[in-house]
Amino acid sequence: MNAAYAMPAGDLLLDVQGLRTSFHTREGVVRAVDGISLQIRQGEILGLVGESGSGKSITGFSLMKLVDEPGRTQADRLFFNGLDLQKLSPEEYRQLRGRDMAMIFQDPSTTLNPVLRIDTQMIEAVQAHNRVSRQAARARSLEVLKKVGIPSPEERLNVYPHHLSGGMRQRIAIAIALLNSPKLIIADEPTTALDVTIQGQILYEVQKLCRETGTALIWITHDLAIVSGLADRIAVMYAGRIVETGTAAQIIGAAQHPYTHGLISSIPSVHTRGHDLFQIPGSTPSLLNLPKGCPFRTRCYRASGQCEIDPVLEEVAPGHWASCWHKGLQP
Amino acid sequence: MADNSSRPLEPVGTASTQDEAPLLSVRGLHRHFTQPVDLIQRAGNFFKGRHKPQTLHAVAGIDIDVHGGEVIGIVGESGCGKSTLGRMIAGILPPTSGDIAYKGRSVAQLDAGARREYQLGVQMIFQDPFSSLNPRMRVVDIIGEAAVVHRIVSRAKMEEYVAGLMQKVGLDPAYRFRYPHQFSGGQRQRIGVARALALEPALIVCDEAVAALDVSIQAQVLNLFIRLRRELGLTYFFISHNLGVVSHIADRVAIMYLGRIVEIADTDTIFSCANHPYTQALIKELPVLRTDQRQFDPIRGELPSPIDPPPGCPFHPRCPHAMDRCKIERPLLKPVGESPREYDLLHGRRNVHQSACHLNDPGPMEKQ
Amino acid sequence: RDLTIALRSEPSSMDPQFHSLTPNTQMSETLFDPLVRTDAKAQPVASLAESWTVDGNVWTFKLRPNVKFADGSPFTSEDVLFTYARVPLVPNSPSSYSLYLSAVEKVEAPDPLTVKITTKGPSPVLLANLSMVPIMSSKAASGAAPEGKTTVELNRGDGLVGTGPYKFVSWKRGAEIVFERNDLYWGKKPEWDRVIYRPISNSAARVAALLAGDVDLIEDPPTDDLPKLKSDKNLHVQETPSVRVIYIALNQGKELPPGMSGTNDKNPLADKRVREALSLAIDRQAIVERIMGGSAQPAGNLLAYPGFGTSEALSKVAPANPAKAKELLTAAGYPDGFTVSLGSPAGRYTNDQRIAQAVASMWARIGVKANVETMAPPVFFKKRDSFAFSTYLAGWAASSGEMLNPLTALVHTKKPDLGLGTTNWSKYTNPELDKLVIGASRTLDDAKRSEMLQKAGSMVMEDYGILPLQFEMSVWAMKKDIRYGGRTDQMTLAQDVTLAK
Amino acid sequence: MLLTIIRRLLQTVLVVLIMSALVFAGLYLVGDPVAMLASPEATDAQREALRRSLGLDLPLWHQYFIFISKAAHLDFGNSFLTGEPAMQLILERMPATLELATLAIFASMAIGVPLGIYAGLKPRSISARSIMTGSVLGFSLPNFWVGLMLIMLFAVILGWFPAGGRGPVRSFGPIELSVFNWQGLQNLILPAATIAVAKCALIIRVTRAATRESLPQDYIKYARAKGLSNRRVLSVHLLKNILIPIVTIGGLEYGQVIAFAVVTETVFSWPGMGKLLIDSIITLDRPVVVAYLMLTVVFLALLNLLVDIGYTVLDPRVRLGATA
Amino acid sequence: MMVQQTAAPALAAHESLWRVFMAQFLASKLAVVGLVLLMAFVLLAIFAPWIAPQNPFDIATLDIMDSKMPPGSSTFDGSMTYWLGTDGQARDVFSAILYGMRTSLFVGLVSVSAAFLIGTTAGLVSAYFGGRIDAVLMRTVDIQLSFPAILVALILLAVLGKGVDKVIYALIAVQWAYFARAARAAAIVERNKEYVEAARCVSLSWHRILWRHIFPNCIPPLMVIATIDLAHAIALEATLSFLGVGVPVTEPSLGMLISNGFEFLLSGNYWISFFPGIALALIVVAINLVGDHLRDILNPRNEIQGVSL
Ligand SMILES: Nc1ncnc2c1ncn2[C@@H]1O[C@H](COP(=O)(O)OP(=O)(O)OP(=O)(O)O)[C@@H](O)[C@H]1O
Ligand SMILES: Nc1ncnc2c1ncn2[C@@H]1O[C@H](COP(=O)(O)OP(=O)(O)OP(=O)(O)O)[C@@H](O)[C@H]1O
Ligand SMILES: [Mg+2]
Ligand SMILES: [Mg+2]
Repeated sequence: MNAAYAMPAGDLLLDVQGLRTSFHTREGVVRAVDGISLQIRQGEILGLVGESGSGKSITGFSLMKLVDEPGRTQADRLFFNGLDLQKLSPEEYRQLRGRDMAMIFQDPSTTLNPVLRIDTQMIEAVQAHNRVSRQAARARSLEVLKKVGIPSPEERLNVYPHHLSGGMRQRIAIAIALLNSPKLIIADEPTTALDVTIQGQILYEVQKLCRETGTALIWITHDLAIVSGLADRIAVMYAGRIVETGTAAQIIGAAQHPYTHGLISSIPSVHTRGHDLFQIPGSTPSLLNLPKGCPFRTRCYRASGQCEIDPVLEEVAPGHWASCWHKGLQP
Repeated sequence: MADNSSRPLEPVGTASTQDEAPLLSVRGLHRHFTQPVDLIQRAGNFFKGRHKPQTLHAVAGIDIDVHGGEVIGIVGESGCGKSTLGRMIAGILPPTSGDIAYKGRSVAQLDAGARREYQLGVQMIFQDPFSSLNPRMRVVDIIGEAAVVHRIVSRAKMEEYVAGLMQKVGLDPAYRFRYPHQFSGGQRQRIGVARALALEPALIVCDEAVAALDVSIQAQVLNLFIRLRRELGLTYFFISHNLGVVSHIADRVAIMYLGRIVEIADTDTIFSCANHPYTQALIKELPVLRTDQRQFDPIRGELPSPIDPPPGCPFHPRCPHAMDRCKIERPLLKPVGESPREYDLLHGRRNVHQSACHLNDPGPMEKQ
Repeated sequence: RDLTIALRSEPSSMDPQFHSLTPNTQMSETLFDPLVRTDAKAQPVASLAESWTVDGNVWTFKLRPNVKFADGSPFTSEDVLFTYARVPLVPNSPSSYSLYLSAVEKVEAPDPLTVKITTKGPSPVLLANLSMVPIMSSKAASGAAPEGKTTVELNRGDGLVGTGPYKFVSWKRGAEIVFERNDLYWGKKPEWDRVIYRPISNSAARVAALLAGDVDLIEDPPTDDLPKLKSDKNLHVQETPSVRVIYIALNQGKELPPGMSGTNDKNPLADKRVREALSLAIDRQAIVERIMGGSAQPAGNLLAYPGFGTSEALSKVAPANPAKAKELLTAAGYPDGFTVSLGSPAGRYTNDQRIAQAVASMWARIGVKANVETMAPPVFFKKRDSFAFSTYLAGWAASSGEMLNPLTALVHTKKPDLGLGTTNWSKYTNPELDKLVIGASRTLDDAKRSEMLQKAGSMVMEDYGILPLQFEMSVWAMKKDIRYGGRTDQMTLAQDVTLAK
Repeated sequence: MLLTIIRRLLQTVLVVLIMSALVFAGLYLVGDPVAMLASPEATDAQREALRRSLGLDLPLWHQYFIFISKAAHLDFGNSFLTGEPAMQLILERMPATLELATLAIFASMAIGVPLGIYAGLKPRSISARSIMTGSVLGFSLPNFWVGLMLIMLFAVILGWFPAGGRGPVRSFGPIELSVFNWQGLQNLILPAATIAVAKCALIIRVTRAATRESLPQDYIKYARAKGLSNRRVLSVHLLKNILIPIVTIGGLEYGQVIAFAVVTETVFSWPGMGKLLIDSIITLDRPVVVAYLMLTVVFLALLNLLVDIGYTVLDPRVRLGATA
Repeated sequence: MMVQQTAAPALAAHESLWRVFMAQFLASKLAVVGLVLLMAFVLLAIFAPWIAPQNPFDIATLDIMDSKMPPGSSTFDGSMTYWLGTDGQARDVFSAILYGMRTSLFVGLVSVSAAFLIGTTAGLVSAYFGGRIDAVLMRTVDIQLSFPAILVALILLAVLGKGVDKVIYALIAVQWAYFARAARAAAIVERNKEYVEAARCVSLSWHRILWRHIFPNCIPPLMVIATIDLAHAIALEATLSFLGVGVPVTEPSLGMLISNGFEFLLSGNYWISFFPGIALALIVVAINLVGDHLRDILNPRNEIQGVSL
């Protein structure tokens, strides 16, 4: 069970076990996150990969306690930096957000408040956690802006978000995340809305910063290719569960779960030219009526009767876990 | 020759002959967007000459030939004019200047019948599977409306016709009375494909047709495109910012930068020996699966504003090899590399590798 | 103590010679005095002229001595000359005062206390007319413009100096007009230190203001509220018969009037029997009781008895008799009735629309279907003046208080160039009546004139040339410690408002 | 910016020209001012004289032409009824309307915005639902009815406020205002409340809609993710965004109230411009009606411009004149 | 070849937009109450001649002696009871309310539908073509909006004469501009969506695109405006009546009944305006309840979630 594969606690920054977030809607209960477990050490980069709707963002929001109204979160164990997050008061949680645990959202054009200047949005983030003067907060903002490689940061502070390009805005968002030197940054698909060259720039900055500051990072994406070069470890999500997790090399090189196989081989490239792409049939199931047992079983090329029983995560190699009755390398 | 065997996608029915004219040929195509200057602003100019019309050169002179049965990939950063080009080709947007010729005849001078043939013959598939389908129409109407309007089928036969199309794109015809919101993204994109196919087009412009889809669904749709091409002998004008997708599907790739094509060549050529520094950078940035950690080393700078493009080579502010000349003189698209390859000679195609970069010119040193 | 009066409508100007209209006149009658004024019963009484004599066309007025204007300057015949000379000079006057001086040939001032007026012919209504033209101060009202002080200047109080019981303080348009006591007044000291007029045109709001205690006296409360106001112990209601008659005019022209149908292209209204039937069908008493809240009198004439020139015979109104009316209709050849239009202004006269509807429903009983067309007053008058109705309801105030006035305006054959039949929009014409009316207007002998007018009056009534409905009562409601006697001309004169004993 | 203003002014001039022509033609069709003004006993000659002296004997287009050429010199003619310059009559009454409208709009903002935000934050709560249902009533009951009911209740039955009229004023140069003394304010309260009831309902709805629109936006969630307190998120991030529609609607409604407070002013005998307008329409006092509407058009245009400028202040994304 | 597809399982087969819409609509009890109330009023209005004990429009049946009777009194001859009393014209208030509702609803519905039609056409055309056409149409709208409704009504009623139809013209003239603005705003948003481009791409004619593609998508915001405007039109008609330029006095609307009745309020004859007032308030609230809920469910945000709401 969960505890069985728990890594030795100790230098664990984040220790999540059995995290569940569900939405009670009129049609029924949507289990957006259905008992996932994550462990992150300091300075580690975790790639969280999965299809749209698999619950990646909700995982991030659950950790930040930012899940919207009908949503409810609970966990067997939710420790961050030695704190039991489930015991925190709302005010303590607010203190935590943005200070120890920061988040970067997907679309930089909607996350920055369009009617507030950049400096306002940065200064308030500093002042929300530190009793400092505006000047000091501003100075801090300037410093961080420089760190994320923004040219002429002084000018950028005085403009509104719409004056900036998408890449620039995302860098501002990264800077805001870094303002209070958090221990963990949750980046929810921060480059999906950006161009390849700009994405490259952002990845470069993030990689550099994580190395320099030792900040841990959860990088949420649906593109395995991105995290393969960035993350230390990768977790693959499907329908609210983690179906496979391991080091980047293990996942990319020796994926065990059929879903991971599908993800890997459906990526088009110049090498797949001239061949049909491998495709996972069907589409993402609705979380309202998942098939019994393994949720992937209706799309799985290895599915059998056994799959109607819930599979459990099993360690296939040190640090490499997969939850499938028919796990194995792709033929 | 062994090389050729790995090209199972060669269209079956449309083996091109030596002297066949391109299906579509674009010459000197421009598209400007102007904020018009009204009377009062002009009066204002009289005193203070400030209000020049702000002209945005979305497409600034493009020549390209599309041959029957091939897939041309257009790649470039956001805002470089890919969609504008695609829309002009599809006849939705009139060009500011330049000429589009369909089956050898200039579109501007077509008579009504031929114009209709062109308009129906070139169809488009859009990026956003959500906003490109009218949320208040049933699938059967979305797909069949135009075919009925253009008398391709009678109203009575429409359902049958639509059912056939749905089958063709892998949708269950039983769903034809549903509304778009009842479909998933991938299914919607198939509806879009069926809508385009309904008019029996020869050329389909795919504007970021898979960009909004998940990897697994993207694979399904890409496979569908390839299958349809094979079955129907379609020609694709495939626009994407994702070099990976383009490399998978396209025969030829054109790289656009700020409204111009900076490099065009066979897909293999582009990936094996990219000539333009921008192309090289793009290929380097391309995220690929790897088992090791990667050192990111991006090109600096951002795409300049098309309203106020840099003089000379538009890429020079970001180019690691920029020279003085690049700041003044805009390089022209010229053939590069060795003589046309065997394959091209065989097929009489003029799709030689071309690139617009001063580095290809014999430098002053060499000249001496 | 101050007196606050809620006016039904605001005066259009303070210039006593700009616009001849009741709201204006009641202001100028408070600020100024005419040579002769009319009392509450519309009889001429001495004002600035102590006495007068008439000799054919020449009238000699003896002016009251020691009268001072509010600014302290003495009143002399000079001021009378100035005043009368100014009348025709006032530009753009919407309703000119020259009407009242039209009979005057010349005005002379033999000495400071005598004024001699020569008329163009015998003018029995001269005194009544002169009462409408109050005397201004030649000193204060002289100015650069041809007319002296302009209307605009007077509106601001500049040159607005009279001999009246009150003097002008301020006027905020739409809000209030303030007068204060004129200590130099020659007559009886008025009761109030200051008089504040507040125009409140919505009648319900006027009542509300009185009930809320904001004002002391209101003009013209809605008739429906009268029972409640009368029973309110804190209030006092004054009802006074007025010189206004509400009537129905019937288009008696040869050709078919608009809005009429079912008559074989003839105009049944040209038939006296039909007119009589229509009159008999109307239950005037019911209208007075149920619509006018009792504050009106059924009318059988154009002016209430005992006004000058009214006959006692016509003071009783024949009761409604639908049966007889039906017979008359049948006799006239309309057993099944016919259809007419009944025009009425909306909100010009008290309860005008409702009366029109009531009349229509009464006519319906005898088979005459009347389509009631009510409309905003300007629209109504425009249509009426183009003969767009087959019948219409309107009102007339005999401002001079005698029969000659309504007879001249309403039933004399239309000769607008002579000022005769100006409001006769019914195409009624009776040469004999015309002769009588003209004769009366030239007769100075009161007895003889009265007789002629009575005869003329009876003539119209017997002709059913016009159907008078009721005489309005002028109504005032006030706090219980205040009394106002009321006036037939419907004016509210602050100087006549007193504290209750 | 300057160009935009000039362009707007030119457009306004055009609108004014068209509109005054329409009013000329319209009032001409309604009736004959002379028939309204002249004493019923007046002779034809007197009527003719009056007609001539008012310039009504000329063909309509000629009258219009004269009017326009005079208006170009800011002479808008004299009122038929009072002989006073029409524009002056209107301007005299403007302060009364302005203070009524301003108080009403401010009151409705002060009440409507918090209620609207509340209803938007807790859309399903009982109190939010009652707020919304209440606003339905305020929003769609005829204004005159509300006014009369307020009079009935507060003036007649309870006697707390005067039933109408303006009450004492305090002069500030040529401008007289009644807000600054207690009695004057008492007079102002009921009419302002009548207007505010309707406008408040509107503001509540706009605010609620904007709040509901803004709340699920990423920037709100992001603000929370930064660790900002709830108060700051609502009072800065949310409020600044919802202010944009509120100010737009508020500004436009303010214009409407000022321009056409006819009904309220009639019910409360409030000596403002609206009452003047209705009186002038009834008496066919064309110069006043035309001058009034010209003033209104210019005023509304200016207000629109101000709202647009306010827009650029509130929403930096909007550039003035970006959309011609 | 893979052709088999699984539809998103959450979707029941053949669920039409209309059914979804109805399901959503019925989900709100308040809105259902509003709708039921509204339907009841409409039915009462339609069948007024059969329900009402008296035809208050028929002047011949009115006897002035029966005016201002309190609720529950009977006619002079005892043949009929005035359950809600009579007004100053001796009309049975209950009958007058039924007939007045007929007039008010008729005026409201017809004027709003016509204004909807005219305004929407103008707005759509304006948005689709832009440029000159847009400028001209929108300036016309501006002019229209800077005219007070009362002036428009007065002029129109003067030119055309009085009558229910004339009031309707006046209301149309006043209201179309709002629809034009709203339709234009909505259509501009829609015009820039890809499905319009797609329709152009398959060479459909502009009027087809405008009416078959853009218009249906502009309906939700317009519907909301229409419901609000319906309440507004009824109120506006009442106001016009109050100012004396409304419907003919012989065919009173609810608004006219109220404003006539106010003259009697102070004198204690409350029923003359109270009951019509209640009826008007109920109608208006019912319309708004329906409209409010429409606004909620027609909100495009819910649209995306489709059935899942
Ligand atoms: N407020 C909500 N009410 C009900 N269901 C919700 C709500 N928010 C999210 N969900 C559901 O939770 C599931 C997970 O959503 P989530 O946003 O985490 O997906 P994701 O993996 O981030 O996808 P994407 O790649 O599209 O961002 C989805 O199926 C979604 O429908
Ligand atoms: N209708 C328009 N009016 C004004 N400018 C336009 C218009 N359409 C496009 N543009 C501008 O033209 C340029 C090219 O736009 P285009 O949509 O062709 O880019 P793209 O390469 O398709 O970008 P993306 O990858 O974001 O779709 C952009 O700068 C865009 O802002
Ligand atoms: Mg997500
Ligand atoms: Mg594009």
